[in-house]
Order: sequence, then structure tokens, then C-alpha cells
Amino acid sequence: MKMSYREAVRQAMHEALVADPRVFLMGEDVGKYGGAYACSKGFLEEFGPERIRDAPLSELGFVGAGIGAALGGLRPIVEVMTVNFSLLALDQIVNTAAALRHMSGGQFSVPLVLRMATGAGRQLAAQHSHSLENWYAHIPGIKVLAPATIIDARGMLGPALADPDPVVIFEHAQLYNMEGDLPDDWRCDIATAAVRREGTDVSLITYGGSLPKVLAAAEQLAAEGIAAEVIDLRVLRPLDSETIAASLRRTHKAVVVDEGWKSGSLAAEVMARIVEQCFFELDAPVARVCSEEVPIPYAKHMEEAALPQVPKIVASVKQVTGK
Amino acid sequence: MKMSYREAVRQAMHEALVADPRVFLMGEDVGKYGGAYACSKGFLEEFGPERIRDAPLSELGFVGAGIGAALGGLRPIVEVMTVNFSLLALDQIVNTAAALRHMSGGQFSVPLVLRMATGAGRQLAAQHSHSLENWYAHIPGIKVLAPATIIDARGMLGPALADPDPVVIFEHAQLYNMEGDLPDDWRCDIATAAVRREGTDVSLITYGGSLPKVLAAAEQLAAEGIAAEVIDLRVLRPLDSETIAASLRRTHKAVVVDEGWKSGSLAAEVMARIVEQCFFELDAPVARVCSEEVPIPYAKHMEEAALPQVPKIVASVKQVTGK
Amino acid sequence: MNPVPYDKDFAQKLLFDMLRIRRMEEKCAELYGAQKIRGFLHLYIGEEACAAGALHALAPEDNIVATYREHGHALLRGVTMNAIMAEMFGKQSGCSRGRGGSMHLFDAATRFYGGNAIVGGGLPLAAGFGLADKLQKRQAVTAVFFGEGAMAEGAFHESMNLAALWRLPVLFCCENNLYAMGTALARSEAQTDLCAKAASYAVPTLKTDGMDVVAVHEAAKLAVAHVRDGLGPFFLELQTYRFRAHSMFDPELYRDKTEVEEWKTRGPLHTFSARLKAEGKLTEEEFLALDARANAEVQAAVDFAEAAEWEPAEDLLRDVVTPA
Amino acid sequence: MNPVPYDKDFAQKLLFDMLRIRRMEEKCAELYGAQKIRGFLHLYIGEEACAAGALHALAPEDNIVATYREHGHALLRGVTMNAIMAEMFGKQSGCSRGRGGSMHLFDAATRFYGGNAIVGGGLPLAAGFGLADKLQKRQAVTAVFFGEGAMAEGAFHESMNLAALWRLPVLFCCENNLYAMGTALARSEAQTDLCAKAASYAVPTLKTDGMDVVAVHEAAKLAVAHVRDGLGPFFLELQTYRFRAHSMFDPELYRDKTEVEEWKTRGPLHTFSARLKAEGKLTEEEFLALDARANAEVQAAVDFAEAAEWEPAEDLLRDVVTPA
Ligand SMILES: Cc1ncc(C[n+]2csc(CCOP(=O)(O)OP(=O)(O)O)c2C)c(N)n1
Ligand SMILES: Cc1ncc(C[n+]2csc(CCOP(=O)(O)OP(=O)(O)O)c2C)c(N)n1
Ligand SMILES: [Mg+2]
Ligand SMILES: [Mg+2]
Repeated sequence: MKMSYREAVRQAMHEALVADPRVFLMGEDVGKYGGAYACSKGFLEEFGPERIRDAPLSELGFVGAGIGAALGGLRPIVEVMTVNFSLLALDQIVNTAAALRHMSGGQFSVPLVLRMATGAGRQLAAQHSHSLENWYAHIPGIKVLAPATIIDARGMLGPALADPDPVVIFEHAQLYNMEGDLPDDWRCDIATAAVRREGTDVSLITYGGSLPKVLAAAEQLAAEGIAAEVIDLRVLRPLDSETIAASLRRTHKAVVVDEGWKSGSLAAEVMARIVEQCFFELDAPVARVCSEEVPIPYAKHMEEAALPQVPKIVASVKQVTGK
Repeated sequence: MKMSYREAVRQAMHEALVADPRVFLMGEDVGKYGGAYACSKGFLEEFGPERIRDAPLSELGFVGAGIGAALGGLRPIVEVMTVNFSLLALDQIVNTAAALRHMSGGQFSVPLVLRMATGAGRQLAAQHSHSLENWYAHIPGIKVLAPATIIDARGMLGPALADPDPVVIFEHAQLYNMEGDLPDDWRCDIATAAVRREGTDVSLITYGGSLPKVLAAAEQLAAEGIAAEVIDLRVLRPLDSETIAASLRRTHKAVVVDEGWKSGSLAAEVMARIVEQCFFELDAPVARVCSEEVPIPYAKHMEEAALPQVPKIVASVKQVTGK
Repeated sequence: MNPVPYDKDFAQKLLFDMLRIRRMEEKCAELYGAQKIRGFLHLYIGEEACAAGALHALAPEDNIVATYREHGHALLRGVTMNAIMAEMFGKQSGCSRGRGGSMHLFDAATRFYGGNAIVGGGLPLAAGFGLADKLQKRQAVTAVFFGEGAMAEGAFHESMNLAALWRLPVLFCCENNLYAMGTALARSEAQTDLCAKAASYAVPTLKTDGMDVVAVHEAAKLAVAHVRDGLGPFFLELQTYRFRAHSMFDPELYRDKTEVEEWKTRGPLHTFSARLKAEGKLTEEEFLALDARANAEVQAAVDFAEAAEWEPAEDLLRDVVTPA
Repeated sequence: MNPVPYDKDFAQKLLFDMLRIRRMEEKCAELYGAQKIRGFLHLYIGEEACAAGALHALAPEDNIVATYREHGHALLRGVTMNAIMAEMFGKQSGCSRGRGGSMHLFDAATRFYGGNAIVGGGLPLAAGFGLADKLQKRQAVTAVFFGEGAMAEGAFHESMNLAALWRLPVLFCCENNLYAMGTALARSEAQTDLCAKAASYAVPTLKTDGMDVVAVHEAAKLAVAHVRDGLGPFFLELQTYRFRAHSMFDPELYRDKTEVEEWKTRGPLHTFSARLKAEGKLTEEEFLALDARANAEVQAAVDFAEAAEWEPAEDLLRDVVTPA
């Protein structure tokens, strides 16, 4: 069935709300407004204000309340409108949600699902364009997901809610309008990376909003005779190193594409893992295409210059492959 | 002159307060209490409550106020007691301090110095033992320093205050009691990494609280015939890649030691840079010794097991060097 | 209603300033449709009396901190319409060099410190300006504008406490337009009397009709005088309403058209011009002339922005750190 | 002073519970000196009437959220002294498996949710428990303890607002011991009347003498009844004082010895035992017997902790995520 990523997110939440009375959705403007990205339009009418809970502007407070509610037996889906605002809630996420199980000696699990939009590309400028996935992927005690396809948008929420520990789901804002086919069997895991395109010359490793760009680059490269394999990490913590390593054993070359700023990026972590696990498989230095180290500018051409783009990916691959 | 790291920090602040009436110190318990780590003992009496400003428990508020005060013509040293509490202030740091210059088109610089204690090792458990240097090192628009020696504790504050942009200084809590010699000429830059020990067999790259451990490991390795070069990064953003690369060109092997959790660590960034810049110089995969991926436990033996330690560093070097 | 306590010149100035904001923003909406302006665009239409009344109570040495809904504040503070429009176009001659856009207008010359897209993000900053002025013994006032939605944020609480505790010269101007995106005040605050809430920081408060530029200006003068006299912060609630959607993306599912229409009857432009006319301080011809001038300024700004240069993409990395 | 409104058994129970905390913590201080206990150790000595009075007003189905100064709360909630002591020793049979230490006591069985080392960190959590109980139509109360210093944090503000707005069954128990580390209340809050501050969230408040276990218990019963009846949150201020330093690292430069001595004359143990004696509800022999029992419990706990096993270091990575 053809549908948008937004609709897939909506259906996933709808299914969860119908299936489990412990599930509720909480966040700024998830109710009356219908969700900043319209992912919960109509939910308030259908499920009522107790379960579709508009929160005041208080990210630290309602994220913490989500943690408490999870401990109290509910299965909250807390929507932080965007990752940019989640900076206000990081203390609760790091110091409570992620640490509680450990620091209580294993007594308490926190079955919280945190959803947030991420990424740039819509000219929203410096404070509304962050890609901080690697910050989250650094924290022991949480899972971090980056659905980049219609299937993952539809399929990841279920296992995330079933997970006894906190799960953070990053939805790239540029993906909501993406259309695609949802097959009948859309169930998926939240453990493995996926090979989105097979190839033998180079591994392109990416996630989230960069996946469509990487697939486009792979297409272009194919036309030029370079067979790129495309790995979608899907799960950013814990990383599925084995799928990466298996690909490298086939291709012996890699380019990592990540919308995060280059220094301290998730791309760096992927490169480190490749060095640790497949150093002797490598035929060339692993390269990365990341965002430039600048707060994202407003002007369209400047924003585009700051972010990974198809031509940059293609150029990087050509350099790595020497073709 | 022999002194402690704490005393060096104190003298640096004292000098700045004496030299420049625009400088003031603000933070929780910097005044009456004398500083959580006693770095400002006696300052309140000497400089008065206007310039030694005890702040209420409100990290977001007083860090933001520091930014405003910097814009308003002052030169604030804002002390966030520890990096753990800085999670509450990250929005102001990332979205205002670091972004303001850029998003105003270069109109405003923010001459703010943020000091905070970091790191584990004192059995303070999961919420009081973070090493989040790499989070900070990921943010364009700020400088990040990690003084690991008496000289740097004494010498880095001056240039940090003279810097027109925000500078974050991480003081590892385990270093405050470290004693050492302060030479007459203790002035230093905040731009370069330092070679703390020369060697030809392997480069050990580290920073902050791990430096003493790495030096101890190098000593032990020397006794076993392995000549390790020790690089102290000193400046975590922007990284001095050239010093790293120069060392690799001598040693062709490297181990990165970083108290941050392994996934998404600064060590990963260093590894990525080495791959980007010196891949063909490498004789072995670069390795890293980081903290285990667990919130830091309270019990002493468990905490020790979680952190980088001399034996782990030595073992890693032996594996990398094959000796 | 009391007569307008201003001479004709000043009264017309207030009216003209509100008109300038209105006409500029009407054009912005149009330009957004034409994709000349992109990103988020938050219009101030309906709330013009707040900026006009408050900013005319401030002096050049004062600092202004605003939100993403700040076109009006920037304009009345003295940022040229050309520079604002060019900024929204993303051009190099914009007041933030095209790096900021609608949500990040800045201007050092007029001490206009933005333009903040984080709700509540400007509040701690304002406390800091107050601290700087106080420690440097300047008599400046820092006026910080924010919506009622921001009052639920911890940043509000911490900033109010700092300002009150340290008696900082900060004027807190809450533009209470009853909604934070789609969330009505009563669904975001346990205490909907915002002055009562602010008073709990031991700060004097005043609530006033934010649709009436005279009421706002009188309240602001009083508040500014208090702050400038070194008596510490002041909290001003301006009760207002936005006539347009929250942003250009907002389908406005959360409020009735009739509510909007009712508030429009209190629109600051037509009520104030009617008052001035009734008092003989404005003729229809004068009004039309003012309006024409405002429109001409808008057209000139659009022309300026259209003609302005794009920044070369090679300059991408400038202005991240201060050049040595 | 009114007579103690409890029968002898309950009155002695309150006294005994305070004694248990006191003797346990005195021993902790000693063990800290002996390096058996490490990390941060925050003693509750002087404040025992708060935990004793409040916790005895709560029921088993209620949730407790506390701070790093929580030994007393954990103990009176029913965590065994053995498990607490073993935790501080870092042993596997500690109530948090030795992973938490003094600042992170937890116990699922008694719904004791810690033990939080971030000031204000427990407050949002408490709102969440209240939400869970409310949505699941349980009549439970969540009691959250915090210091007056925490009230300057945004977390306090946001949590109070959520609890009040949504009428959540949360009892906010502020243990106002006048200092946050070295920062006196008047130097951290513009409004030092904490009840006035809390009332600004449209929440009922009550301030009471936190050195008097009867006053605390009566106030807590009233507050708990309000919350349990579904009337929404309640704010209780317990005015108290810590006799010891903030933590074992604190040189106590910020307060006078005489102030401490003065407060000690109001110590909850000796004043309450004197009252009971005066009312014939306690004899000196009974007191000594209670004290001996408390000391015996402490000694047994120390022995238990000493004898307890260290967790094998190979287990380091357990309890980061829930096993499948
Ligand atoms: C910290 C943060 N959370 C959420 C948002 C998204 N957002 C932008 S404006 C807004 C509503 C703010 O309402 P209010 O403060 O009343 O100002 P108004 O828009 O009505 O002028 C929200 C939720 C944001 N920008 N920042
Ligand atoms: C967010 C945060 N900031 C700072 C600290 C350091 N700190 C620990 S306890 C404390 C004082 C807290 O005072 P109060 O809330 O009154 O509780 P009390 O210790 O008096 O019981 C401070 C500043 C912390 N743990 N968390
Ligand atoms: Mg509003
Ligand atoms: Mg206190």
C-alpha cells in the first residue's frame, strides 16, 4: 500500500494506542494541534485527552514525567517536538531514564519511547536543524533508532514499545512527506542494520535522513560503473557492527554519510569500528561525508552547502575507489 | 614552584580577577562555600559578592545569564560545578553561546568561559561520573580545553578569557589534588596538542584525567622495551590533527585512551582523523581504551573495572605493537 | 475610554509604527506563498500594539531580547525594513547576513539581541544583560519579550528568580496571546493569572490590554521607570491575540473562527485610528497617507531584498568563530 | 505545647524510628572515616522528624521519591538497615546491588524510587508516577522529597505546573533546612516564603515545624488525605536544619557554630523524648531500651555489610539493559 512516512508513523501509533490501554502519547501539541508534524491528527478525538496528552512547554518536566509514568506501569510515547528542544530534557534522559536500571541494581526498567524529529533541510536555521543522534548513541542504557523507510516508520514502534528499556526514535523531518510502498509484511526488528542496495565496489554506510541521498548517489555511481553497497544502520545504539563488517569484507572500501557535524560524529564511531574490526580488509582509507562544522545557516544555498549532498557523496566515493 | 592542580586553577582565576575588572566568577557555591572543589576559597572575602557570585541551583539560568553578561561587556567565568549538571544547561550552551555569532551574521561574539569538573574515579556513581567531553567537542562555535597538567591548569585560563568566543574548560576531578612543579614560564597556548613523552614504537593519545594513567603505562612499557610516545590533546575542539599525524608518522601505531564511553567517544574521532590523514602510515589497526558502556557503578572495584586503567592500556599497546 | 494622552505627532507615530509592522507582515505572508521567504515564519499580526507601546518606552542604551515572533520588535527598534526583508530572503545584506532568517533577526547598532527560536531561550540572556548593566553601573534596561507559553518553561522560572534575587534591571514583557501553538493558556498553566504567577518571585507586576497601544505604552513607561530607577525587575503582561496562524504550517485546528473574529473587532490598528479620528488627531486623508508611506516602505524593502546579493557559498565557514 | 496526640505505642514508634536513623547515620559517619563507605555521603542528622512524620502518613501502595539525602526515608519506608548498609559498603547484597551507593538507594518492594543525585531530578518523575496512578485509577499518593535549594531549579517549576495542571496525586515535601550546600535560602530565592512560591501554582500549601515529629505527622496526614481524595497535589514545607556538614567534604565555612548550636536545642530526638517523658509516655528505661535496640540493629547491619560479598567484576555489564 502506498503511503507517506508520516502516515506510517501515524498508523504505528494508532495501532499501539488501540492495542494496549497502557500506551499513551504525550508532548507539546500532540492533541488539539494534531502534532507539529501532523502525525497524531485526529487522535485526540479518537482517544481522548487522557491518552493524547498535550503538555505545556516544559521538556524537562514532561520527559521526566514520561519516565515516572513508565515506572508506574504505563507505556508512554513521549514526543519531543524536535531534537533541538530535547537539549532541555537531556538530564532526565541521561541521568534518569538511561541510568535508573543500572543504579538501582537492576530493579527498575523504564519502558519509555521517546520520539523526536531531527535534522535540517527546511531552512530552519541554527537552532532548529540539529542532528545530535551521536550524542544519544553515546549513552549506555538506551536504544536509539533511526527509521529511514516507510517500513521502519511503520514497524519500529511496536518493538520499541515492547522493549523494557528506553528507546529513542529519531524521525528525520525531511522524511515525513516521503511516499513509498508499505508491503503486507512490514514487521521489522530493532536490532540490525539493513543492506538497502547490494554492491561490490564500496560500502556506503548511513542512516536516517541521509539514506535517500545515499541511494541517489549509489544510483548515479552505478551509471558510472561503480557498484556501491548501501547500509542503513537503522539502529544507532547498539550498532550492528557485524553487518558493517560483513559488507566491508565484500567491498574493502567505505564511505560513511552522516548529517551530524563531522567532529565527534556517529560517522567517526563507524570508522572506529571498521578500523577495530576490519582493518586488514581495507583497501583504502575510510572516508566520511558529514555536515560542515557550522551552525546550519538559513539561506537555502548556504544550508545546502552545509549538509551532505549527492554530489559530495559521489565525489567522496570516487576518491575512495580511485575510479 | 610546587603546587597542586587546584592551586594552579585558583591562581589562574585570582590573576584574572585582579587584572581585569570585567572578569567575575559565578556559579553554585563559588563564594561562601569556597567552591565545591575549593578552587575559589577566599575569593568572596577578597573580591566581594558582586564579582564572586553565588548562584542559586539553576544551571540553565545562570549559564544563560553568563552568556548575556558576556554580551553585555563582562568577562564571566561561569563554574558549573560538574559536567553532570551541565546537562541542564546544554540548551543555552549549544543554542545560544555556540550559535549566536553565526546566526547573527557575525555581529556578536560571546566571550564566556565555562569551567566544570568532569570524570569519574571517586565512587560517585552513575549521575556524578560523566565524561561528556566529546559531546562538547562536537559543537561548532566553542573551544573545548582539557588541562591535564599543572601548567595547563595555570596557563589556559588567560588565553581562554582573552578568546572572543565561548571556551569550555574541563577539569578532571581526580586531578585537583595532583601536585607538580609550576615553572616560571608557565604561559601556554590553547591551540595545540602536546607531546608529553617521546617514543618511537606507538603513539598513546589521550587527554585530561587519563593523562597520568597513560604516562604510567608508558613508563611501564618502557621498562618492557616499548617506547611509547604520549600525546596530550589539551584542546579537544578544534583538535590539533597535525600533532597527531606527526606522531603517527614517527610511530605508525596508536592507542587512544579516553574516559568517555567507547561508542561515540572522542577516541572514535581521533581514530577517524588518523584514518583520514595517516591511513597509509599505519602498521596496525588503531586501538582505543575507553570506559565500558555502563553507567559508572559505585563500588570501588566495579568503578575501577569500568574505567581505563594502566593494565588495560598496557595490554592494548602490547596487542597493537605485537610485542 | 479616556482620551489619548499624546499629542498628534506622537499618536500618529504609534499608529504609523503599527501600520509599518502590519503592512510588512502582510507582504511577508504573500512572499512566503511565493517561496521568496522560507523556513518558519511567525506573524505578529494583531499584536502590534505590544511592540509599539513597549518599544517607544525604551531608550537607545537599553537592550532588547525577543523571540521568533520578532519582526515588529526589530523594525520598531530601528532595524531597517530593508535589512529585515533581505534577511528573510536569505540575502547577504540581511540584518543577520542571511544566516538567521525570520527567527533570528539581530542588530548590534540598536542593541537588538534577537531573534531566538527556543521558547524561553532569551530569558536567561536577559538576566545576564541586566547583570552586566548593573555591575557596570549603567542605567540601561533590558526588555525581554516572550509568549505566555514560555512561562511553563524552567527557563522562565530560573530567570525570574535570578533577576529578582539580584534586583537586575530587567523588564519581563509577556505577550499573552492565549495560545502556544495550539495549546490554550488554560491547558498549559495551572495558574492562568500570569501576574499572580510572576508575583511569586517577589516582583511587581502589571497586566494591561495589549490591543490598546496607549494602555501598553503607559504601562511600559511605568514599568521602565521602575526598572531604570534600580528597583529591580518588573513583569508586564500584555493581553493580546494573534490573528493569524502560529506559523505558516499551522492548520489552526485548535480555535474557533468566531473567537478570532471577535478578537479582530479589538484590532489595535482600527480601534486606535478610530479613536484618533474621534479625537480629531487623525483625518482619513492622514491615515491613507500614513498607510501609503508604510506600503511604500514595504515595497522598497522588497525591491531591496530582491536586488540584494546572495552570499557566496564559499563563505560558509565564516562567522562560526571570531576571526583573530 | 499541645499534648502528643498519639498513644504510647505509636509515639514510641516515631521516636524509635528517628533513633534508628540517627544511630545508623552516626555509624555511617564513623565508617566513612574508616573508609568503609566512600563517595558522597549526605547525612540527615537533625532532620529525622521530617521522614518519620511524613512516611508514617503514607501507605504501602504509595510511591516515594527522594534525594541523595535519603537514608532515613529508605529506612523508614521499610528497606532493611542491612540492605542500606551493604549498599553503602558497595556490596552485592546492598539494596542497589552496590551499584548505587549512598545517593542511590532503591527498593522495588517498598516502592522506594531513590535516591537521586541530581538536585530536582526526582520532581518530574514524581509527576509521572502521579500520572500513572491517576490514569490507572489507583488511589496511591506519590510523595517526593526535596530540599529548598531544589526550588530554584526549572525542574521544580515544570513539575509543580504539570502536577497542578493535571491534578496529579503528588505530595511535594520540601525539607527546608535553610541551606543548599553553602547557599542560604535568602541567597538563592527571591521569595523566601516557600509556601507563597508554591501557592503560585494554584496548589494548597502548609508549612510546619520540621523539628517536631508530631507537627510533621499531623501536617502530612492532612496533606496525604487531600492528595488521596483526588484533589490534586499538595505542597508541604518542613522547616528543619541539618546538624552536620552538607557532605563529608564540606568545611562548613558558610554558617556560624552558634547557629548550629541553637538549632540543636530544637533537636527532634531529645525534644520529642522529653515531651513523651513529661507526658508519661516514655520512661528513661524505655528510652535506653529503644536506643539499645537501634544500636543493635546498626551493629547487625554493619556486621552484615562487612560479611557480605563483593559483586564479581565480571558482572560489570549487567543491569545496563533488561535481559531478554
Ligand atoms: C523549547 C521549545 N519547545 C518547543 C518549541 C516549538 N514551539 C515554537 S513556538 C511554540 C509556542 C510558543 O508559544 P508562546 O510562548 O505563547 O509564544 P507565541 O508563539 O504565542 O508568541 C512552540 C511550542 C520551541 N521552539 N522551543
Ligand atoms: C543539578 C545539580 N546541581 C548541583 C548539584 C550539587 N549539589 C548537590 S546537593 C546541593 C545542594 C542542594 O540543596 P537542597 O536542595 O536544599 O538540599 P539539601 O542538601 O539541603 O538537603 C548541590 C548544589 C547537584 N547535585 N545537582
Ligand atoms: Mg502565546
Ligand atoms: Mg537545603
